Amino acid sequence: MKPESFWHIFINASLINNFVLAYFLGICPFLGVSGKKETAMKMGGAVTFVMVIAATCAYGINLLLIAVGAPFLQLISYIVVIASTVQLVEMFIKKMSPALFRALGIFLPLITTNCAILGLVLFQTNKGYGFLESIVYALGAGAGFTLALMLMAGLREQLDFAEVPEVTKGTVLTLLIAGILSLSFMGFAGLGG
Amino acid sequence: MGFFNFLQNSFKHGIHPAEHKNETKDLPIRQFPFAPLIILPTLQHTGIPSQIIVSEGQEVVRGQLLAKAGGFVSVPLHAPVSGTIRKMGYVPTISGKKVPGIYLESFPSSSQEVPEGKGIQVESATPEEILQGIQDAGIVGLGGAAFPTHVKLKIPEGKRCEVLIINGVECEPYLTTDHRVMLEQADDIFLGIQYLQKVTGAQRVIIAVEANKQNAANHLAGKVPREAPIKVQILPVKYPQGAEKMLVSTLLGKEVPSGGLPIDIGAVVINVATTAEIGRLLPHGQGIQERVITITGPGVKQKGNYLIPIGTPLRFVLEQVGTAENISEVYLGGPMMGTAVANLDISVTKGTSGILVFPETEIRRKENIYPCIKCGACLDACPIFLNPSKLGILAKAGAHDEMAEKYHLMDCFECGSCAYMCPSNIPLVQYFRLSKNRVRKRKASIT
Amino acid sequence: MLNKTLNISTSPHAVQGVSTADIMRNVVWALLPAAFFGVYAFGLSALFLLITTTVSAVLTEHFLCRFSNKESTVSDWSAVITGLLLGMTLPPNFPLWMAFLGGVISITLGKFIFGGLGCNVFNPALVGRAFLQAAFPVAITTWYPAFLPDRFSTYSVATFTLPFMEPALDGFTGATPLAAFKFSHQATAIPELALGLISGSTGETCAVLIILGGLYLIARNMMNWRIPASILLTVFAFCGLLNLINSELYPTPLFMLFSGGLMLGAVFMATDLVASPVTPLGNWVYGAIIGLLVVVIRIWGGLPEGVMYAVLLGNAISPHIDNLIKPRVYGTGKR
Amino acid sequence: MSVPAKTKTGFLDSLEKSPATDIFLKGLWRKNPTFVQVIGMCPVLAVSNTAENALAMGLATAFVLLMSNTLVSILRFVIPKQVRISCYILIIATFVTMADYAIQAMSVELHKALGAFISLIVVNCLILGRAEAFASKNTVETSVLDALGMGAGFTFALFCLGAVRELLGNGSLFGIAVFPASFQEWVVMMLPAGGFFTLALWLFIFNAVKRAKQNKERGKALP
Amino acid sequence: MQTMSQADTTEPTISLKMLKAMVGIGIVCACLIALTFEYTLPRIENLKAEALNKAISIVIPGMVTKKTFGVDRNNNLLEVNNKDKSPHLLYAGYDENGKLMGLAVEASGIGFGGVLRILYGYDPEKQAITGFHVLESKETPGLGDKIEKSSDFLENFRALDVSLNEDNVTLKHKITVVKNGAKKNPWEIDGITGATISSRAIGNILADSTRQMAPLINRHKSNLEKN
Amino acid sequence: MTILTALAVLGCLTFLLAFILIVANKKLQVREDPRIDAVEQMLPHTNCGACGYPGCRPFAEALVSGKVLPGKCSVSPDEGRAAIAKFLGVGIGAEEKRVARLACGGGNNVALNRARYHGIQSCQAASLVSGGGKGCFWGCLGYGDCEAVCDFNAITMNTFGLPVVDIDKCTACGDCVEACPKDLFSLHPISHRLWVNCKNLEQGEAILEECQVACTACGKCAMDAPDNLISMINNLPVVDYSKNHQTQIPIQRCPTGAIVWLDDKLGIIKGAESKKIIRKGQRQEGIS
Repeated sequence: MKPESFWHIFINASLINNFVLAYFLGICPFLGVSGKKETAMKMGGAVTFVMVIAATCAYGINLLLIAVGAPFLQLISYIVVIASTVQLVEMFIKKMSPALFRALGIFLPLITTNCAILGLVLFQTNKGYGFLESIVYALGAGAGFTLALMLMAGLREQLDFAEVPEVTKGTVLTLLIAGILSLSFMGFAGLGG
Repeated sequence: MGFFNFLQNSFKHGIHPAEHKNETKDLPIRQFPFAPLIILPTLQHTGIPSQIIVSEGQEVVRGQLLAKAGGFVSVPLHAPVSGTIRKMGYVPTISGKKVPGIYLESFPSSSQEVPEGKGIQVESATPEEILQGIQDAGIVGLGGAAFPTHVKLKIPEGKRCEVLIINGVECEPYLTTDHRVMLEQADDIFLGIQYLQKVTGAQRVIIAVEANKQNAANHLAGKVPREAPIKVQILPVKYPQGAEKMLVSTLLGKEVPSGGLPIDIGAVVINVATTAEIGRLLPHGQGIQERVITITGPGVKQKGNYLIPIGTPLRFVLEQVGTAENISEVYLGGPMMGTAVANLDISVTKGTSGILVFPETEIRRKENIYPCIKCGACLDACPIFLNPSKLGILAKAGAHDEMAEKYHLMDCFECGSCAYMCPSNIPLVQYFRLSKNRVRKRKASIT
Repeated sequence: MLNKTLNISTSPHAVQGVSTADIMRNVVWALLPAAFFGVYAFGLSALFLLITTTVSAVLTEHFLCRFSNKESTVSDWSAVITGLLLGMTLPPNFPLWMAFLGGVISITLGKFIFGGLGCNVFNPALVGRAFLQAAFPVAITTWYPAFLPDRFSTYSVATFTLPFMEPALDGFTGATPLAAFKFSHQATAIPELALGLISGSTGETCAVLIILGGLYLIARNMMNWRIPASILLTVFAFCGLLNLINSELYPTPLFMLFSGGLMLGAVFMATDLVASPVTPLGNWVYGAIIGLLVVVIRIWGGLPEGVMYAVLLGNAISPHIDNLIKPRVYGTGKR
Repeated sequence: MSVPAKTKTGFLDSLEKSPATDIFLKGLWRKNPTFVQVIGMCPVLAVSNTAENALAMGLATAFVLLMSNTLVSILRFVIPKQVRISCYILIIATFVTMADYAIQAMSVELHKALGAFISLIVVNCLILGRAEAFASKNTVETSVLDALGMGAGFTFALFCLGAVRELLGNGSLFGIAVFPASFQEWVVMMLPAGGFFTLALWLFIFNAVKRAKQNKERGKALP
Repeated sequence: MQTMSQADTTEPTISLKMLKAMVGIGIVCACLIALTFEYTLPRIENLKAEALNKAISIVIPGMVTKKTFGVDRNNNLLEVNNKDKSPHLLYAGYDENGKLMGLAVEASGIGFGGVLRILYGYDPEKQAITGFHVLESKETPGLGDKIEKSSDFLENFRALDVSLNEDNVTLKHKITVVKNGAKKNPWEIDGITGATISSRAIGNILADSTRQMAPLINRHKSNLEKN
Repeated sequence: MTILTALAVLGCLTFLLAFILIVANKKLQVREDPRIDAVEQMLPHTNCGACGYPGCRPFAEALVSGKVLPGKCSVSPDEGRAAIAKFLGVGIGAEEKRVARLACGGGNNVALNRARYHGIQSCQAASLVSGGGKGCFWGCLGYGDCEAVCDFNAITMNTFGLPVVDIDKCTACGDCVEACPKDLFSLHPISHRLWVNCKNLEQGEAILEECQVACTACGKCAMDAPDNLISMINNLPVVDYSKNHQTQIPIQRCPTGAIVWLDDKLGIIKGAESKKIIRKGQRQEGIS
């Protein structure tokens, strides 16, 4: 198999197959935390951060599981390790930098059960990415997630002042915008190929 | 959108409304008859109301002090006619609030002469005396804002006035009072400038006149006293060039800091009619009793520039000049920043620069308000570079605080350029006025 | 005489005469030359197509207003623009039932759900176009030859396909100048492109007429000239740079400017007042982003044309541009 | 499309008498996890491109939900409060892994179509949410009922989406052609955007029905 | 002080309880998973093998038995067991007489919507591609996935010429994709209208893969034919 | 073998996880008074600020810390306040229910409009345009800003364009007081029933041209009222509510009905001698 270039991995994860708009991963925070730009930015940052950490951990675990010969424990170990890592990170940040904790901390528990993280590590294992590739993939996915979240937040903030009809207010509108964004992102298809 | 704007040597942005000045600009100033009943509110200026010192039934002569200044930011009030104080009570004003005031019944057959007071001579008086004299004469900015002139002339500690700008721009459509004053009271103006120079210590004086008053500019330029550092400068016609900040930008190329005054960059701007009034009154120690007012508009029969006693009721004024049958709107001031009159029982005040009357047939009010299409016409019009489009959207949603904090709402001086340009007919100025009011109220309640 | 009830309102009491409906109506006038050229070049099919999209947009707008108990806003002409623009971006032999669907989607998804005129965050016509592109990718990339001799007496068989049925497409694919360049590296001559002697979408072929329409609007102060200027300049500069680096691989900037939907997109799509930033500097940035995206998608992307996606993405970014680039307020110091 | 919804409400209303059916129906209809609570959206959108995939996914989720709810309910006195989330995740992950292997053993094709989304059931907020909000506080029987109801509701919602998307996007239902061969497929329905649009459509219908019902009740209340 | 001492006395017991609960559940889970895995493993393997066989028999029609080969680091072809992993796997298909019918080769590349993995059949006798099967694709449904469905397109792969030069190292002609209806030579592929990128991607993948694999297979032809 | 591996791996993992959680449990416990949450749950969650705190949570904190008594929350029903008091073991600290009262009776059936206002339909906006065009400079403009601002739907505009306060729904949050540009609303204990229903500061009957129910400052109420209950200040009667004000005597001789008695059930009661206004429609728009 021809190895993909880092550039392509990044573009693919962030634009062409955007985690939110093409894979529907992380829809819950996408719907929930996309109301305000500031929170969206922080959430994006926190997710990207956790993604990189999770990708690193998952790479190690995968090696370990293959060595031990128990690939069937992949899922359960991933989720357990992600959950505990996030918790560790949370504790660590709280201790080291209270300011950072205030900025990112409230999102960390939310991220534990974010399918984007688990999806990332599962895809990364399925695709057989190496260590560096995994990191690039995580960065791309995080960037894509942040981009989608930010675009949505900007639009929603603007629509706060629009006369949105009652029947489409709320989730319906957000989903429809997400659909239009998803259509727009189709323009990136084939990029870097 | 504003594609051709940068060709002009003037402040940025702004608009070009139709001028409508031709009808009155060649009509000389005429004395207006005295109304049988004069109504004088004690708050004709910005600041603290004057304090009445006369009592009911008292007879007063023209020019007599009726009310003294209520504080530093206040001016006294003089009797515009000789007559009897009939009643004191609440009198209506253009702001829609009733304020304490005086009903003055004028003597039917009085010569209405003003007795001479203790004059202040420009050569001998100290700046402080002149300043006091200006306050005692009850002089306020006659351009429309009616801000006490002596407050403006009081140079704060540590600041220096380098240039004195005499504002003869008169950018409001229809109005020609300043135009006529410049043509007819040139001597008073130059005398006034001397007083002002002494008070402010300014080394340079610029008389700013818009190009549509070429004859006034020429007249003034011909009369400039020899070796006086006075320059008459002709400016391109543009609204709202008469606003202090815009005028300073046009002339000096500098911006007045947000929330600051022209003195912060070394300039003092005084209206040309105010200057003339200073030159006219101070040598005689008199108080202000009358002012020049342009009465015009499609609903007026005898258009013209009239010298009208302060306190003359609007109803009397309109009866004298005659109006069309179907009058619909009356404005005090020009069409851009003037106020619509709800009640003709209010009277002419020191700040009234014009009376505009429109019949029903001439009103082109656009009732059809479209949503904001974010065309940006307002941005290209706003002389202080606000974002009226965004401000309007926020105002509609009631986000007053956000408007003030993030979008400089409080810098808006309601010139109306945005609303003039808006193709969707959104009442932007009214929104801003409302929001400013709310913000001020909230700030006041916090402190 | 003075006993009448006066009317009071807030200042300013004078207004300049142009209303939003006037602007919208003039945009329609400005679009018409290019649309007529489309009809001239592609014949009856194009005429039917333009009528269908316009009618469907206007009807949808009308019924949605009725449905939500509002006064019909058809009279502000914005639905006409949307319908006409949508028709102009579709191939002339596009089946009418799909075009009708496109009009409905444009107004519903592109405008109504956001609250109607003034609230739409995307260009409605492009939302409809993007939906159609995703839904019927074959029909929308099947082009009809221009200047067929019998174009005014016959029409494409695809035009009157039954609703929901697959059209028997009689066009050909991959023959627009952009596709020809992308897949076969054949450049089309610039005069042909500029005059519209090529095949393509109904209203996008004649660049000259589109520019004329734009100039008319700019002269009447009804369009934001900064956006098209910025887009075209960016495309020209970026593509010129690439062409200088490798003229074999990358097309000439003029080819880029006059081919495909760039002219129509830059002049009439990206300038959708509501969905673009409002500040002058913001307009330049917005145009530059769209220009860059157009070149990137056209040259490196999988699709031959990217104007639609570039404009939609530009629309999505424009709230951020508005938020980040605010005009410097008078007296607040230089930034 | 709203017609079956209406008749169904009436039918369901008559059944809502016993507490057991009440719990079940709450999940299926009134508190439908997808249409009313709007949670667990990720698989709803991702694998609803055909009715078959949607149904399989729904059933898998329902299975995991049922098993984990049961186990959590059984163990509710054993698990300390501080570690409950971790324990729930462990339990859920176990059943998801089991479901994953079970589906693989049944059909490779189906497993390929569902892809990683089977594994992602672990992080479906619906399951963790029910474990936390219901199973950990209620008896085994009610927890089972709740899981059945929620599972059925979830499956129903997924099926609704899958059916519309497959019908328009492929002209078929469960792989059987519904429309004539010359039907023009709406490719967009198979794309991610189609998922967003279809879900929005269903939510819109639910909103509109709810609204109409409220208005009707208000109309009744007034006179 | 009082609360402190209370906390001191209760905490160890809580900690112990936590530990017990978690490890206990962990052990139960481990058992459940391991049992499921054990139980389903043979069936899954079977199904997978079946699917693979099916795919191979699509690209090598009439195949009866097969052998798996891998490419090692030195570009040698070795027979491998199912369990071993190798970056490149080849499957040699034989008829009932054990005669080599063709080879199924896995290849991948980047398509319109991401990575595209295919299995193609190669006939060393005819030096031609005999068919291909898409293993994994993210192409646009209804458009890009025509590469699997369009019979016109699949017709190209009846006998796509990949004959080698005399040196047995390089190909005579590179596989190229041409516009629909423009196919003239046996090494050209007729593109799909409207799915140009996807059909090109297939061509590119095949061209890349055959450039490497065709000489390799030819070199080890004898090795493969031994059955 | 598989089972053993699984056991080992998962055993280790869970052990590790449990360890982390135990550490977390020990190190990171936030000690916050749980009663705050409980009390907040019992509050009405309207965050109206009538209690003087910025919202329900800060009020709950203040309640728990004993700085304030539950009676301060005017929005809660009595049972709710009692429940909080019982929970915290404090007195209710009952305060008399207060309501917003309007000091204007000039609906469009009795008061004239001097000018027709065009623009944003809100009192605050209209009042900035020459006062809004109403003949009486002090009177209610009737665009219903108070109705719009009331979160409790306690204010409705009647057919004559005057706001009517539903005293059952009113929580005395003060939003209408702030919203009214003419300052016509004020908060009063519900027992204040003797009420001056006008804000006109002018003396004399001239005002009656503008509004038929205006106070003309005739002073009859002040004369009649026992115990100097009412004094005329600035041409308006002012009731001294610190005295016994449960009397209807002062309203009886009011010629215009500007001083009234507010009855919970019957609404506004005017004195016997006040003019009976029976006009049901809008008064003609006046001359200016």
